Amino acid sequence: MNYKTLNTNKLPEFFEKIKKTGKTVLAPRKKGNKTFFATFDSFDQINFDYVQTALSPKSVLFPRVEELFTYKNDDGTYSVKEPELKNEVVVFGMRPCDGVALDYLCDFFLNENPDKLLQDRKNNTTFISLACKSFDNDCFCTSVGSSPAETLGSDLCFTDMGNGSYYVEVVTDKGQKLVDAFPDLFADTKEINKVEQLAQVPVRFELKNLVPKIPTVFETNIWLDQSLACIGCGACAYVCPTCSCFDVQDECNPKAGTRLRCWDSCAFGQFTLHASGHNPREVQSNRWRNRVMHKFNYSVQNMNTISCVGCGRCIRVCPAGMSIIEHLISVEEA
Amino acid sequence: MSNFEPKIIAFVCNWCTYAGADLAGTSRIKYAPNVRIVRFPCTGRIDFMLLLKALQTGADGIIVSGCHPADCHYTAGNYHARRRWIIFKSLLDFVGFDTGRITFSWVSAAEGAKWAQIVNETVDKIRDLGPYTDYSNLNKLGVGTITEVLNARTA
Amino acid sequence: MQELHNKIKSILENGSASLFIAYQKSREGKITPTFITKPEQSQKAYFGDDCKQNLAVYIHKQEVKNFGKVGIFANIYTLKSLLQIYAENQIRDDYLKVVTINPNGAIVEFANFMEIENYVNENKPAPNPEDMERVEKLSNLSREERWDYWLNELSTCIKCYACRAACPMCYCTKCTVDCNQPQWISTPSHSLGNIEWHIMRAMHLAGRCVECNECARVCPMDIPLNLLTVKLNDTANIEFGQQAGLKGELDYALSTFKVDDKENFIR
Amino acid sequence: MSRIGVFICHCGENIGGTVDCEKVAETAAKYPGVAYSVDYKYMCSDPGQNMIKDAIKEHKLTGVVVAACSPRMHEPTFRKAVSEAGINPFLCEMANLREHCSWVHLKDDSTTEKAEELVKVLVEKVKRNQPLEPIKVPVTKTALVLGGGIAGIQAALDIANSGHKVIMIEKSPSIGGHMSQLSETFPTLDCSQCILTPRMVEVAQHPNITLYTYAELVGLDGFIGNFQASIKLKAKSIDHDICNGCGDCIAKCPIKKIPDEFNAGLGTRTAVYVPFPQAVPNKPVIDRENCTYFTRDGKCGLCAKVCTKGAIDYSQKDEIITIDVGAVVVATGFDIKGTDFFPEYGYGRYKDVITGLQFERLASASGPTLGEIKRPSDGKVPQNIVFIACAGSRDPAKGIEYCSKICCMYTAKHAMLYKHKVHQGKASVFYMDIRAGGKMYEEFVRRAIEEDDVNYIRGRVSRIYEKNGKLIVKGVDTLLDAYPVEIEADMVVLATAGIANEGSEELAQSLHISYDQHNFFAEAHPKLKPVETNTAGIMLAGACQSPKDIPDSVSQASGAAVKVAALFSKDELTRDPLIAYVNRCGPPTYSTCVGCFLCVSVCPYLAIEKEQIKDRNGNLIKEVAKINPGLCQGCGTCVALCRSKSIDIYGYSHSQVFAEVMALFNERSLENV
Repeated sequence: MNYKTLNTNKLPEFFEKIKKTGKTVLAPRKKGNKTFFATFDSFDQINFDYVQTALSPKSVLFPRVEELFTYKNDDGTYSVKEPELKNEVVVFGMRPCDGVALDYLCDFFLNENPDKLLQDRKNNTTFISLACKSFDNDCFCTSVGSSPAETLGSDLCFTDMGNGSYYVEVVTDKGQKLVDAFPDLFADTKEINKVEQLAQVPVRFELKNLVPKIPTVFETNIWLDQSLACIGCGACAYVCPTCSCFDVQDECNPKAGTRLRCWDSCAFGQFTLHASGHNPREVQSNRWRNRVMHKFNYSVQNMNTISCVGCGRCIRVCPAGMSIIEHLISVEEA
Repeated sequence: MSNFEPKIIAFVCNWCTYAGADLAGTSRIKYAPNVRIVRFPCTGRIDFMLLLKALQTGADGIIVSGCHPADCHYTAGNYHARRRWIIFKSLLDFVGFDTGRITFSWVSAAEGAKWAQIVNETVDKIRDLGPYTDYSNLNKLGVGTITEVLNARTA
Repeated sequence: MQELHNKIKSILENGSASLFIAYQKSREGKITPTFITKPEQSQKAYFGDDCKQNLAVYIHKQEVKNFGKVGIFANIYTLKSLLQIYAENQIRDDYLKVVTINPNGAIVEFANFMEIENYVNENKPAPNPEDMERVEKLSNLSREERWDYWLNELSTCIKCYACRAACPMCYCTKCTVDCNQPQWISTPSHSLGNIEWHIMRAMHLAGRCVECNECARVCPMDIPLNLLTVKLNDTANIEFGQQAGLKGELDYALSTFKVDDKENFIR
Repeated sequence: MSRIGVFICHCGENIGGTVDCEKVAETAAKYPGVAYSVDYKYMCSDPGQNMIKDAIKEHKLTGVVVAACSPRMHEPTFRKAVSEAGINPFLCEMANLREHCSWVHLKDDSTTEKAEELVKVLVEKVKRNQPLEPIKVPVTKTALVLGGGIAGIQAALDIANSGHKVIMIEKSPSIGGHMSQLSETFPTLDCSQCILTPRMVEVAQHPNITLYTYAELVGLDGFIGNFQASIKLKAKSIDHDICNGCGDCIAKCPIKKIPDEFNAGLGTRTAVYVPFPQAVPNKPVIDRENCTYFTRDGKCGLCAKVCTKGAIDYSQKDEIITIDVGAVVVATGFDIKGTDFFPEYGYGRYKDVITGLQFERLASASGPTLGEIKRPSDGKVPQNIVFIACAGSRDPAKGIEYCSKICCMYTAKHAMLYKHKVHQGKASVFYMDIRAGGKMYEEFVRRAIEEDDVNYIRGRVSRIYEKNGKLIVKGVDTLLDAYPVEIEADMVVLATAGIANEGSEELAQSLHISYDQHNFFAEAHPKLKPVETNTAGIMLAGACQSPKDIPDSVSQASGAAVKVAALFSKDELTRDPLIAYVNRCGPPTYSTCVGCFLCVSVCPYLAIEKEQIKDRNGNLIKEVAKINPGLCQGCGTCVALCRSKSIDIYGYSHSQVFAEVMALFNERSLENV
């Protein structure tokens, strides 16, 4: 890994120069009390005061709605067109946990049968993480094997060293390319211990105890107890950086149509509802169990990793105040 | 814009306005050809979602027309419809739709001339207003984009 | 609080409910719903002005119904919701035990919905002045500005349907948005799909919304969705003199009419 | 996959002169799902229809769009044609190219373009049409006639004479109604009872008529052809099967001071009574509200002691019976405003200010004065009598803005009867206008004025007050420039307004029929359906719809009877199947209806019922809406109201109307996808 520094007051110039190369830069911007990744016209629109963005950068690779293809019918002759994704993007300011999530997401979509759209987007996007200096009650990255110092899944990782400069870890070739494009902005440096600059997120549960425990409580009432409060909205899944379920929708009229891929959520009553009317996950507690099992058991079985990165978004948005941390602790203690 | 010909969809009830439009025909009253009639049993049957769908497919103007109060073939469908339109119009106004493009009218089976007049006036009005693309353009926005739209033109 | 705990305890003990839904407060001060099934857990219950969630939504939940008779601690908006959904035939009188704390801090246990109706009408909450002001402010903008405002607000909607899930009045077996023959609402969360959804949601709540503002509170994207329903409630009240959540008998502006309803917009 | 046939009619030059029909047919051929498209000079001609039939067979069409004139013109023609070719008639739709296009636009590309789009819309609709069968409903061939006045009697006799069973119910102890109270009838002055009583007897003796007097309707369920009427038979306290009508009980009854309804309060009756000598049935009932046996705990019992037949039965109870009927004739009649309604005329305090109906009793040979005109206060024959027309009627300030219709005529009759009986007496009539439209009516009024010397004064009476034993009637004569008129009268007769019966609102609600702002029952159409109500199978006759004289009541009753007879002429009713329905599906959902029942109150026909879905053990799974196909008329208001789209309607289904709208204009939206 290479290490660089960037003067903090050079950041605007960095973005301007990237934009000049024709790339789109997405950075955290405030809308109301929430922070979103968005394009910006001037540097002062960027918000640096956030623990976590409302939505993860998942939507850059896996948008909440995307076109798979369109077709036209010209008096009986059908023609199909697939989207071409050429737009190059730089995402700045994601948290290290989101990088871990992107790594998982790419593993999910690109192993075995790679998803072309996601592959194209990944190739065209450079992710710059900004290591956390603060955290809140809902952050639990350190409980799920990650930390604010994590660089996995980021192309570049920036750490504000508190001395007017960013410590830049160049994690991937893509990151290297971006740094190399602006040699006058970045200075070489050696590996620095950044940990004391970062948020100290407490560990809330022992993952190594939890993971083997989870399948043993499958048939217990614990899921009902935990999920009675769940009102069945899809917020947790939609803000989750690793949730990858989707639904395919066709929008068409007699003359033309488009096939769309949209996010889906395991909390919805229609999730896995069969055409017959039967649903193997008939009630909310079944769906909740599936959610937790997926994150901490099925993905371990199928992909050899848990699929929760401790970003805490699901806890922050839950209308009923459900906390995955508390629920996992209760499983651990069960 | 000078060549702009408005596309008008008319949601009409079978018993009064549809018959009124028939009467305009048998009376050979000429009116603008921009209107397309879709027949319903009663104004009470007209789902507000259909008005949105019409705007989505590219209608520049909409006419909703049924029996005069007390004339409803089903006694009260038009009264229920009237309440629905009051609420719906209030919502569309609040969200910023151009509700001036929606004409609500009562046209009886005897009012062929009124039907022709409603159509002509609506077409003239929409011709002045120009194409309505606020809503139909939404088809395009958002799909395949990678960012959240943040116009920041907020109130 | 002790009085509340005793009340819940006695309700669970005397069998008038096998589940009691109330609020609890965590050590960090977070308010969440709690589902009490054992008398000895009654001291978990908490009540304060910070208890905002509308617990009436749980009445529709199958797993709650499975408990049979249910007790619920209701704030004033929950009471209004319960009354409204009772009028809409969604609750059986004898399956629900409702408890509230009146403005003097005394526990009130309702014997039936008639009593809830009387209580709600005596303690009717005033419209939220802040919301009314925002509605007013938006109404005074130009049409184009309003359109831009809502387009911008709704642009972040991810269609998680938290607004629907949190609303006690959204209890349909199958939501229109889930109808696909025909596909009334574009389900993707693109601009069209979002605006269609929110227009439909507001229309379906016009004259039924009790203004608990749950939709706005739960929105993970902080979209002020309640303004849409507040506006339509206002319209229903001004035009038809109807307000939701005040009667145990159905009173719904759109299922009735007056011969002399407004007609100045009709040609 | 749909195989739609499109048939473009030129209608000679009517369509072809303005629309390029050939081009429309060519364009339509390219629409998805169109298997065959052709244009022809006259589609409705035999060769045109054969063309459609042949194409259905040859191209195996699954649906047909005929683009021609208005469907109101030829839809039945083409639906019949397609059904003759073997496909369901409801798989044929018409695009209106004539009334809605060629006749109203100029010959132009835009007109042809419109024609193409109209066809396209209907193609998209017909692709989603479903084969439908007309609804058949069995008919119970028994009619229920509510009310035994002249209208009810006429309707019952007409229906019974056409061979159908009739149940007649009458709330009072005898049939006859107001007509039995009248003295003589205008304009012929024949005796009311003389012409009425034979009809009353005929009703009682008719083998097809079952008469229930002293009975009231308590509820009506069901729908046309299949109503269930719940009828309360009030306890008569006398077993009419045993009673021979001797009248001994009446003679012995000690309670004799009850104001007599039949005599409009001018006479008295006993607690056990027959309303009038010619009553049908002519057997007494005991008025429990006034009989001391009932009001004072079994005291008296004289009637039981004197009854040699042992017919008195104090233990009788009200009984509710349920009868299946196929049609209902509502003939419940009307009421009149009392004199106590008029502050300016003394609020009913002056005994000699009476109503027209009371005057009828005074003038009637069977009345309390045996036909002599004697005033109620002292029994003297009034020498100066004043009649006031429009007492209450045509007075928007008092809320009775309508004309009671019969008063002009009966006031003329009253004045005339008075003059015939009191030759030297003076009769004056205050009137607003004289409305004497009707055969021989105007002549009748002129006779009163000219031959019988009745003093008609055009003007209103402002006040009546008593002075020295006289009733001072103060009014104006507007024909004499509003000259004040003051008459010292001995008696004043108010032609009080005819009004709806007390309780008519409740009755209308239990019948599910409409009523107007004055609580008179509403006809389905003021001109073309004057005897039907908007609830199929329920007809109106007589003054319950609006005040009417005898000939009008009788005509309407016969009209209602014909409607009933026509309904009963078939064993089954067939109706258009374009009605709404609530969806049903398999478990665990059973129906997407969530049972909020908001739809119930929007239905003008009360066609929406609650249905309980139960498991095999009878446990309730859910309660959902159900639309009664016999009642639904297909307006679709519930369809548009239902939030979850759980209600749909045949012929205008969600998928049909949605596809129609989406088929229009989508060129622009194409650019966007």
